[in-house]
Amino acid sequence: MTTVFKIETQEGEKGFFHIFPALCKGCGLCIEKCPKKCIGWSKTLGVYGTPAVGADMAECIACGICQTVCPDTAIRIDRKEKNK
Amino acid sequence: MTTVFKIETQEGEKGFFHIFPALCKGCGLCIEKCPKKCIGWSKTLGVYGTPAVGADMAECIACGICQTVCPDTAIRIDRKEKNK
Amino acid sequence: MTLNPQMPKCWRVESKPHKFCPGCGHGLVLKALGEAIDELGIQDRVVFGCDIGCSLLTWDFFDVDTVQTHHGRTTPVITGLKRANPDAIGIAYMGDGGGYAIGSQHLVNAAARNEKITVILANNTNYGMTGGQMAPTTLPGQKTETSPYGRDAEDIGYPTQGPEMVAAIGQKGAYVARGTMANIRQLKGYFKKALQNQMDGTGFSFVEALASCPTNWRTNAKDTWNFVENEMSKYFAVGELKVPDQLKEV
Amino acid sequence: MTLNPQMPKCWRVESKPHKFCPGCGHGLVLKALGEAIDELGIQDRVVFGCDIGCSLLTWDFFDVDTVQTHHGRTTPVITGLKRANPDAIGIAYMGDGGGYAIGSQHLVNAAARNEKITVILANNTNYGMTGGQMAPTTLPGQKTETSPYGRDAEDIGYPTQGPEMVAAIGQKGAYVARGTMANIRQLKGYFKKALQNQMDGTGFSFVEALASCPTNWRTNAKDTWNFVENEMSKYFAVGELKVPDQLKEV
Amino acid sequence: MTEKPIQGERKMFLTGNEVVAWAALAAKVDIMYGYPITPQNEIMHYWTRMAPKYGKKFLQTEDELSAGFTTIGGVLAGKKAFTATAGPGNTLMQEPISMAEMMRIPTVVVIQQRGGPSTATVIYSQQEVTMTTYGGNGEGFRVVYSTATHQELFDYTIKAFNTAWKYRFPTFVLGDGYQAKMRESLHIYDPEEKGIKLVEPTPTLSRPGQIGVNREPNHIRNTYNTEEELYQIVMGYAKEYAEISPEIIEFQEQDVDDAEIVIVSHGVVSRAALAATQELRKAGYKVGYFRPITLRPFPTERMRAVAANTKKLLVVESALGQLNKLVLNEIYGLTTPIETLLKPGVGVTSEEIVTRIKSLL
Amino acid sequence: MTEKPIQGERKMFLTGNEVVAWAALAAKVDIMYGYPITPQNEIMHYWTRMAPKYGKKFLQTEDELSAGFTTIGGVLAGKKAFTATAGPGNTLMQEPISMAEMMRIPTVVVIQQRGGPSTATVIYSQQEVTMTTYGGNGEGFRVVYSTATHQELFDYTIKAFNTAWKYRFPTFVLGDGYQAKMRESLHIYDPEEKGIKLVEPTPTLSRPGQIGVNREPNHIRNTYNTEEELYQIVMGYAKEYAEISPEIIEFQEQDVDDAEIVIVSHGVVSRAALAATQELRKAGYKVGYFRPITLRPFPTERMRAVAANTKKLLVVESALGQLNKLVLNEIYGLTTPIETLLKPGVGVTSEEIVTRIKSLL
Amino acid sequence: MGKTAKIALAGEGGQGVQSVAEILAEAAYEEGREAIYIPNFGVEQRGGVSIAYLQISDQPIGSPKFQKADIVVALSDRAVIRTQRYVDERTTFVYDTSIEGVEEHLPKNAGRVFGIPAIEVSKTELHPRVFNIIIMGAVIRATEVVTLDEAKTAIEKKLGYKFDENPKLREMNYQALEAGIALVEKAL
Amino acid sequence: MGKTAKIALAGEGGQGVQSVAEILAEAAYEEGREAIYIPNFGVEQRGGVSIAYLQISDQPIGSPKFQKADIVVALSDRAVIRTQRYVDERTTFVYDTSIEGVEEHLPKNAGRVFGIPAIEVSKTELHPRVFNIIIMGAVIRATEVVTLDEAKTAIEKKLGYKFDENPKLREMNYQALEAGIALVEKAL
Ligand SMILES: Cc1ncc(C[n+]2csc(CCOP(=O)(O)OP(=O)(O)O)c2C)c(N)n1
Ligand SMILES: Cc1ncc(C[n+]2csc(CCOP(=O)(O)OP(=O)(O)O)c2C)c(N)n1
Ligand code: SF4
Ligand code: SF4
Ligand code: SF4
Ligand code: SF4
Ligand code: SF4
Ligand code: SF4
Ligand SMILES: [Mg+2]
Ligand SMILES: [Mg+2]
Repeated sequence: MTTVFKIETQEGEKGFFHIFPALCKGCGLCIEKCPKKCIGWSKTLGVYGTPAVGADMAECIACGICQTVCPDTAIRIDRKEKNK
Repeated sequence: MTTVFKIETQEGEKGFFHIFPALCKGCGLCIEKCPKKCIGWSKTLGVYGTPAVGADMAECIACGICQTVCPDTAIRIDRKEKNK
Repeated sequence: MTLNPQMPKCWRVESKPHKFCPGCGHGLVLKALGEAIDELGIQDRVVFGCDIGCSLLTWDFFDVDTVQTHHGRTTPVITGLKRANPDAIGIAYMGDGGGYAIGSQHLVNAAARNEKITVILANNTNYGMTGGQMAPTTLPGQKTETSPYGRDAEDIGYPTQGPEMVAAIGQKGAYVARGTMANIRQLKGYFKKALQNQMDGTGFSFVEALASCPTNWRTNAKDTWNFVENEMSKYFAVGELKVPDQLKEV
Repeated sequence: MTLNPQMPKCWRVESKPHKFCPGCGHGLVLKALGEAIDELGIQDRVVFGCDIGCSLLTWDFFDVDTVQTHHGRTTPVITGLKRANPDAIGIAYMGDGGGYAIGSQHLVNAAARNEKITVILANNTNYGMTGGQMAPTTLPGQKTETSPYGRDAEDIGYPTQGPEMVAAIGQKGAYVARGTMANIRQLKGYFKKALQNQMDGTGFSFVEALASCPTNWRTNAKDTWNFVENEMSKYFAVGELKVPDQLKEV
Repeated sequence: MTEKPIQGERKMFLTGNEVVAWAALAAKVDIMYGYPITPQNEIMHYWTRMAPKYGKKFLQTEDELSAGFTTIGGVLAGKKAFTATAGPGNTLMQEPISMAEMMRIPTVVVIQQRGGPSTATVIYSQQEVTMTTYGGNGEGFRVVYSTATHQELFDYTIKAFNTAWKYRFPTFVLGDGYQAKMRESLHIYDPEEKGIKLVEPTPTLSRPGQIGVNREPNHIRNTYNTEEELYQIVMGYAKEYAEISPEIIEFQEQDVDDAEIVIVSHGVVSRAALAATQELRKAGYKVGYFRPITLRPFPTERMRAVAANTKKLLVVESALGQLNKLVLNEIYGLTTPIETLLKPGVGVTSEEIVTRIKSLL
Repeated sequence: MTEKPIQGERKMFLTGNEVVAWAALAAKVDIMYGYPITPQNEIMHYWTRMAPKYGKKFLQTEDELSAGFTTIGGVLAGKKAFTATAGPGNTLMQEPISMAEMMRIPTVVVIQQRGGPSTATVIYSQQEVTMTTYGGNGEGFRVVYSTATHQELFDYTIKAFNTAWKYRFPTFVLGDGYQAKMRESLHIYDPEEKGIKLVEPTPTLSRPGQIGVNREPNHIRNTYNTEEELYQIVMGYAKEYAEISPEIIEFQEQDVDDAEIVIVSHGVVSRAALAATQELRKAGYKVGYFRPITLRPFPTERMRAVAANTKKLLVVESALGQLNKLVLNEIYGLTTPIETLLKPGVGVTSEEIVTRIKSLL
Repeated sequence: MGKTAKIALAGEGGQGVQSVAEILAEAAYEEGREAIYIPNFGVEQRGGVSIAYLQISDQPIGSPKFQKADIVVALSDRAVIRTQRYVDERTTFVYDTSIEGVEEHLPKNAGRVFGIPAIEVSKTELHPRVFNIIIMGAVIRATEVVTLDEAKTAIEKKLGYKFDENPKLREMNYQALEAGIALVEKAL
Repeated sequence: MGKTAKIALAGEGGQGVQSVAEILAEAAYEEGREAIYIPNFGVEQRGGVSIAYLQISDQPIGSPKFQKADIVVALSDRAVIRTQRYVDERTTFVYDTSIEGVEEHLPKNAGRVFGIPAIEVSKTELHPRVFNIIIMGAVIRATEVVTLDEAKTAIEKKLGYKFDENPKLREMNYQALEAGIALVEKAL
C-alpha cells in the first residue's frame, strides 16, 4: 500500500479501536450496530467534513462488529490476545 | 363470409367428409391422426399444387379428429345424427 | 346451401388460406385462439399484436384490430395500449425467439408488473422466420442452422423453461400455462382462461403453446407429430402453472 | 509500524475513500466481495465489470482488471469476455435496475445458457444513480421519485423476485443465492461459492445482495438498518436457492 | 380530477424538466411512459406528482425500448402519449421511433441531450442532432424542434403534439441537460384559452363499434414483402413530407440583412449566439444571427438566402459538426465560406463567440 | 484442428455470406457472436459449420445488443471477434458500437443492409449509410468499408480486422442483401501467404501476469465526470481520426479526367454505375465513375477534385440521399450541379442509369 | 455470346426453381464464365412465389437484379403474374401449359410466348421429382447459356451423392434434361 | 446593474450551496429580474464537489454557464481547486478561512481574494444548520444582486413551512443572513 491513512487509536481493556478519519464518512452505521452502544461522534472531522466516530473504550468489548459493518473500512479493531 | 371456397364432399355411413382444396396445403397432419387411418392423398390438387386429401368413407367414423388437427381448416366433418 | 369451412368466426376469411407453411403449428394455435375469442364473444374488444417471426404472417389473420409490431416488441406495444385503454383486450402473439430471447426483458417485466394483458407464445424450438436457427428452446442435440452439430447443452444450456420462469416472477392473479397443438381442446381452454383473467382485471396471463415447424425441422407429418408429442414433451411439461383463484372453478 | 485499514487486499487503496455516499450498501457488498476474492486468491484472474448505476463508481475500485460498461450491459460484456478467454474469472456487478429492468434479457439468457460467469447484483430497491426512481424491487408503498405516492402493487406489481426468477430458469450446475449487507460473513460465503462455481466450470452463478441507499431512502443510520433488516426482508428471503452438488459440502 | 391544470396565464420560475411536464399537461396529454435517465428524470418526477391529480397516467418501463414501444401502444389506443429520454436512451429509442416512422404513429419524444458517445457524461451536449433527425434505419421522416429557452420548451412541447397528430410523423422536442436542469422564468398558459387549437387524438386500434356491423377491423403493418412495395411506401412518405414541410419549418434570425458574418446555431447555444450578436452589433460589427428551430424539416430556403447574402458563416454548436452537416446538406452550391466553433459536450458562451468573430473579421 | 482454413489461392463460387465467413477464417478471427437476422443469417450458418473445425468459437446471443456487447467482451479479452447484422439489428447495434467508439474497442461488424425504416423488408437497400457512419450518440469515430463484389467482401473483411486493431476504431464492412444472398465467383486466399500482415490482437483485460508484481490492473471506463474531461477525450479522438484518415481512405474511379458528368455511387450500386459508364463511353458519352470505398473516413480530397473537374455529378443510390448527404458534407464550396437517382430499398440497374444520364446530357 | 443473358425463373415453393438456377450458375462458372445467381427472398416466402434471377456473361456483371429478362420461365399462375414486370419486347416468356386459365394472364408485350407441358411430361413420362430438371433443360435450350455437358457435370456435382446411392436417378435426370430440351425445340 | 452578475458557489455535498443559489435566483425572479440558476451534476455527485451557477440580470441571459464569474464562493479545499477555472482578473474569490492549508490553492489571478470564517461562526455563534444562510448573506453583500428584503421573502417561501413549526428557526435564519453580510463587510 502506497497510500497511508492517518490513524487515531483508542485503547481499551479488550483491544484497540482505530479510526481512519480520512475514510470515515460519518454514516453512523457502526454506531447503530455496536452491541455496547459505545460509539459516538468524535471531534475529528471525517473525509466530508462531518464528524468521524470514536468509542467509549470503557465499554468496548472489541467485538469487531463496527469494523465489519463499516462500508468504508474506516474502523479497525485489534483485540488484545487473552493470554497476553 | 364473402369468400366462398370450393368444396368436395364424400358421404359415409357416419357422416360427411368435406374437403376445401383451396385451403389444403397437403401437410398430411390429418392423415397421421386419423384413428381409422382412412385418409389419403386425393387426385384434386390443393392450394400449392400438391395433392389434397380424401377419406375412405367405408372406414370413416366421422370422429372429427382430422378437422380438429388441420391447421388450415381444410376439412369439415358433419356427423349424421344417430336418430335420423 | 353452401357449406363453409369450420373456421373460427373471428378468422379473416379473405386472408385464407393463411400464409403459414403446410403443417405449421401456428395455424393450429391460432385456431384454438380464434375459437377462444369466439366463445368469449370478445372479437370487438380484442387488439391483437403480432411479433416479427412467423407470427408476423398474422398481420391480417383475424377480423380484429391488429398491429404487426417489431421483433420482440409486441409485449410493450400491447402493454402501452392496454394502459392507455383498459377496456381493450390485448393479446401479444409471438414466437419463442421473440419472447424468450430478444423480448425477454419485456416478458419478465410485464409479468413482474402484472400487466393486465395476455401473452401467447408459440414454441417451435427454433427461429422459423429466419430459416431455422437455434432458439432458447432448441432441444439438446437438435440440429439447427446455428447448431449444425446439434445443440450442446453443456456449453449453452438446456432449453429455456418459459412458463416456469414467468410463473416464478409472476404475481398474485397471474395465469400461466403451457399447452400444445397436440391437444387443441385443452389449449383453447387455457386461452380462454388467459383471456378471462385479463377481462377480470386480475393479472398477467401467459400461455406457451408447443407448435410445429415442419419446414425447418425438415419433418414429414409423422415426424412432425412425433417431435411435438414425444421429443418436445421430454423438456416441456404441459399443464397449468399458476391459476388465480377466480379461475380455479372454471 | 503503521497500521493500515482492514481493506481487502484486492481493493485499490489509491481510490479510497471510495465514491459511494456515506452508509451506502455498495461499500459493504464490495467489502464482502473483496474478501472473497482475497480468500480464493484469484485477484490476478478476475475481470470485474461494473454497470452504469452507482456501481459505475467502482470502475477503479479494485486492483483487478476492470471495465465500466453500459447500463444493463455488464452481463453480455463479461459473457463475451469469458467465452473468448475461459481462464478469466468474470464478475458482472450491477444494480437492481441494471439487472432486473434494462438488462433482464441478458440476465435470464445468461442463466438459461448457463454462462460460466458470476453476476452480483446489489438490490437497493431503487435507482440510486439517477436520483431515486422506482425500481422493479421497490417495496409496496415505498415512495420514490417516480412513485411519489408510494408504489401501488395492485397497479404495477409486487417487487421482483430476482434470484427466484434466475433459479427458475437456471440450469443444472447453477448457483443462486440472496444475501444481505446485514450479514457480511454469510454474504462473503455466497460470493465465494459463486466464484468457486465459476472456477469449477459448473455453471452460472448469481448472488443478489440486499443493500442500502440512505441517500435516496432519506434514512438516518437507524432507519437504514431498519429498512434493510425489517422492511426488505419482508419481501426478499435471504438464503441459497440453488446449490450445485460439488458446492454442497463446502 | 378534471379541473384544468393551468388556468389563464402565469409567470413561473421553473426548471426545464418541470416546464415539459407542465406543457404536457397543458397539451392534454393522457399518459407518459418512461425510463429514468439523467438529465431527463425530473420530467417523470414532476409528471408523476402532478398527473394523478388530473386523471393522467404514467408507466415506468423496463428500458427505453419499452418506453418507446409502450408509447406507440398508447398512441395506437388513441391517446396523447409521450416519453422522454437522453443520450444512450435516445440511441435505444431509435428502434421504436423507426417503427413509428414506418407506420406513421404520432409519438412525441422529448430529448434532453447529454454528452456522448455512449454513457460519456450525464450533463450536456448537442451531440444527438444527427441521431434525432436521421437516426435508425430510415430516412428521417420526423419533425425535430430544437428549443433554446424555457418559454420555447413550453411552447414547442405543446406544439409537438399538434404536429405529430396532424401530420403523423414522430415528433421530437430536442432540449439538453442545461435546459433540463436550469431554472428560469417563463409564462405558462392554457393553449386553448390563447386560441391554440389542440389536435384531437383518434384511435387506430381498439375503436368503438362492432366488427362487420358498423366498423371494419384495422390491420396495420411494419413489414412489406417486396422491394417495390416498400419503394412505393417510402416515396409516398417522402412526397408527403416535402409537401408539409413549409407548414412546419420555423427559424429565428436577427440582423442578417446587412451582416458580413452570420452566426448559425441552434438550441441553447443560440442564446449565446444571440447575446454575442447583440454585443458585437453594439460594438459596430456587422454580425447576424440565424437559428433553425426545426432541424427537421430544415429551413433550407431561408438558410440559403441568408448564406448567399453574407460574406461568411460561423456555425457554432456543442457537437463536432452535427448542425454543420445539416447546414452543408442544404446549402450546397453556395460558396460563402463557413467557419466553425465546435465544442462537443461543453457549453458555449457568448464571450467565446465574440472572441471568435473578432478574429474572423 | 489447427490446420489452415485456406491454403494458397482458390477460385470459388459462393454467396456473399459464405464469403464473409471464409474471410473471417482467413483473418484468423477467434470468435463470432451473433443474433439471426435476414439477410445476414448465412454468415452465422457457415461460420458455425466451419469454425469448430479450426478451433474457432461462436455464441448466439439473445439479441443484437448482446451480440454487440459480447463482441466487445471478446475483443477486451484480446481476441479477434466480430458480429454481423442488418436493418433493425443495426439500429440496436448502435448502442454497443457507441460504447466501442467511446472506449476505442476494435470491434468489427458486418452489415448486410435491408429495407427500412424498421422491419420494412428483409431484402435489400443502402439505407443504413447514415446510421453506420454516424449512428448513436457520438461523432462517427468509425471506419466503414462499402463493398461491391464478392472479391471485395473477402478482401475488406480481412482488412477490417487489421484496420480495427491497428487504429482501434470500430470498423464496419457494409454490404447489403444482394451481396449477402447472391452467388458469384471470387478468389479466396490466405492473406499472409500474399504478404498481407495480420495485426495481432492484444488483451485489454485478463492479461497474463501478477498484479502488483509484473503488471498493473487495467481500468477502462465509459463515463466521465465533467464536460471538460469529455471534451478533451472527444477532441483527442477527432484529432487522431483526422490524422489516420489519409491512411485508411480508399476509393475507385474510372474515366473521370475528361468526364462531363460523373456518376457517384457506392457498394453494389456502383457495379451498375460502372457498367453504365462503360456502355456510355462506348457510345461516345463523356461519363466518369467515382466510388468511395470508405464511407468513413470519406475520400474528401479526391471527391472534391473530381467534382471540381466535371460539369455535373449524378449521385445514385438505393436510399433517399444518404450517400448524397455524405457527398454534400464534403464538397461544399463547389458549384458543380448535383443530380440524383435515389431508389430507397430497391436495386438500381445500369439501364436506369444509362437512361438517366442520357436525359441529362 | 458477348452480351449478358438475363434469366428469371419463377414457381411455387416446391417446384425447385432455385436449384435449377443454382445448377445453371455453377455450370457457367465451371465453364469459366461470369455468373450471378440471386434468389428472391422475403417474409412471404412461406407461401409465396419463388423467383430466381440468373445472369451469365463473358464480362463482369453489374447489378445482380435486372429490369427486363431475356427469358422468363413461369411455372404457376401466381408466377406468371409476378413475372410480368420482367418482360419487354425482347423477352421470351415460357410457361407451363398445365396451369389452369393461365392464358388471360400471359404478358401481351413479350417478344415471344410459348407454353411447354413440363408438368404433364414429368408426371406421365418421368417422375414428378425431376420436374425441375426438365425445366433446366428447357432453359438451356432456350438460352444456350451453358452446354449440355456442363449442365450434366453441374448436376452430377450437386446430386452425385444421391446418384451413387441410386444410379437410376442419374439416368432419370439426364432423360429429364433432354426432355426439357426437346420440349422447347418442339415449341420453337 | 445593467450587466449580468455571474456567480459560482461551490462546496461539499452537505454544505447547501445549491439551495443558496436557488433561493437567490428566486429572490431575483421575484424582484422581476432575469435569473438563471443551474446546478452542476455528474456521476460523481455522490462524493463530489457541488457547484451552483447563478446569473442575475436585467436583460435576457445567454448561456446558462459562463467562463468567468464575477464572484466565486468556495467552501472546501476541493471546491477551491475545482473553481479555479472560473476566475479571472475581474473575479472576487471568497473562501472559508477554516479550510486547512487552503492558502496554497487560492487562485493567483483573481481580482481580489478574501476569506470569511463562516464555518466557524456557524458553529460557534449560530448553528451548523444555518451555515448556508450565512453564505447567502455573504453573497448578497458581495454582489448586491438582490435586496435583503427579497432574500428574506425568498427564504420565507422556501422554508416557511419549517418556520411555522418552529418560529425560532426564522429568527436564526435572519441572524445568519445578517451575519454573512457582516462577515463580508468586515473583510472588504
Ligand atoms: C431487431 C431484429 N432482430 C432480428 C430480426 C430477425 N428476426 C426476424 S424473426 C426472428 C426470429 C423468429 O423466431 P421466433 O420468434 O421463434 O418466431 P418463429 O418464426 O419461430 O415463429 C428474427 C431473429 C428482426 N426482424 N429484428
Ligand atoms: C441506456 C441507458 N438508460 C438509462 C440510463 C440512466 N441510468 C443510469 S444508472 C440507472 C439506474 C441505476 O439503478 P440501479 O441499476 O438499481 O443501480 P443503483 O444506482 O441503484 O446502484 C439509470 C436508469 C443510462 N445510463 N443508460
Ligand atoms: S468493537 Fe464492538 S463494542 Fe467495540 S466499538 Fe466496535 S462494535 Fe462497539
Ligand atoms: S466509521 Fe464507518 S460506519 Fe462508522 S460512521 Fe464512519 S464511515 Fe460510517
Ligand atoms: S372423421 Fe375421423 S375417421 Fe373420419 S377421416 Fe377424419 S379422422 Fe378419420
Ligand atoms: S386437410 Fe389440412 S391437415 Fe390434411 S393435408 Fe390438408 S392442410 Fe394438412
Ligand atoms: S417456417 Fe416454420 S414456423 Fe414459419 S410458417 Fe413455416 S412451418 Fe410455420
Ligand atoms: S445514491 Fe444510494 S446507491 Fe448510490 S452511492 Fe449513494 S447511497 Fe449508494
Ligand atoms: Mg420460434
Ligand atoms: Mg438500485
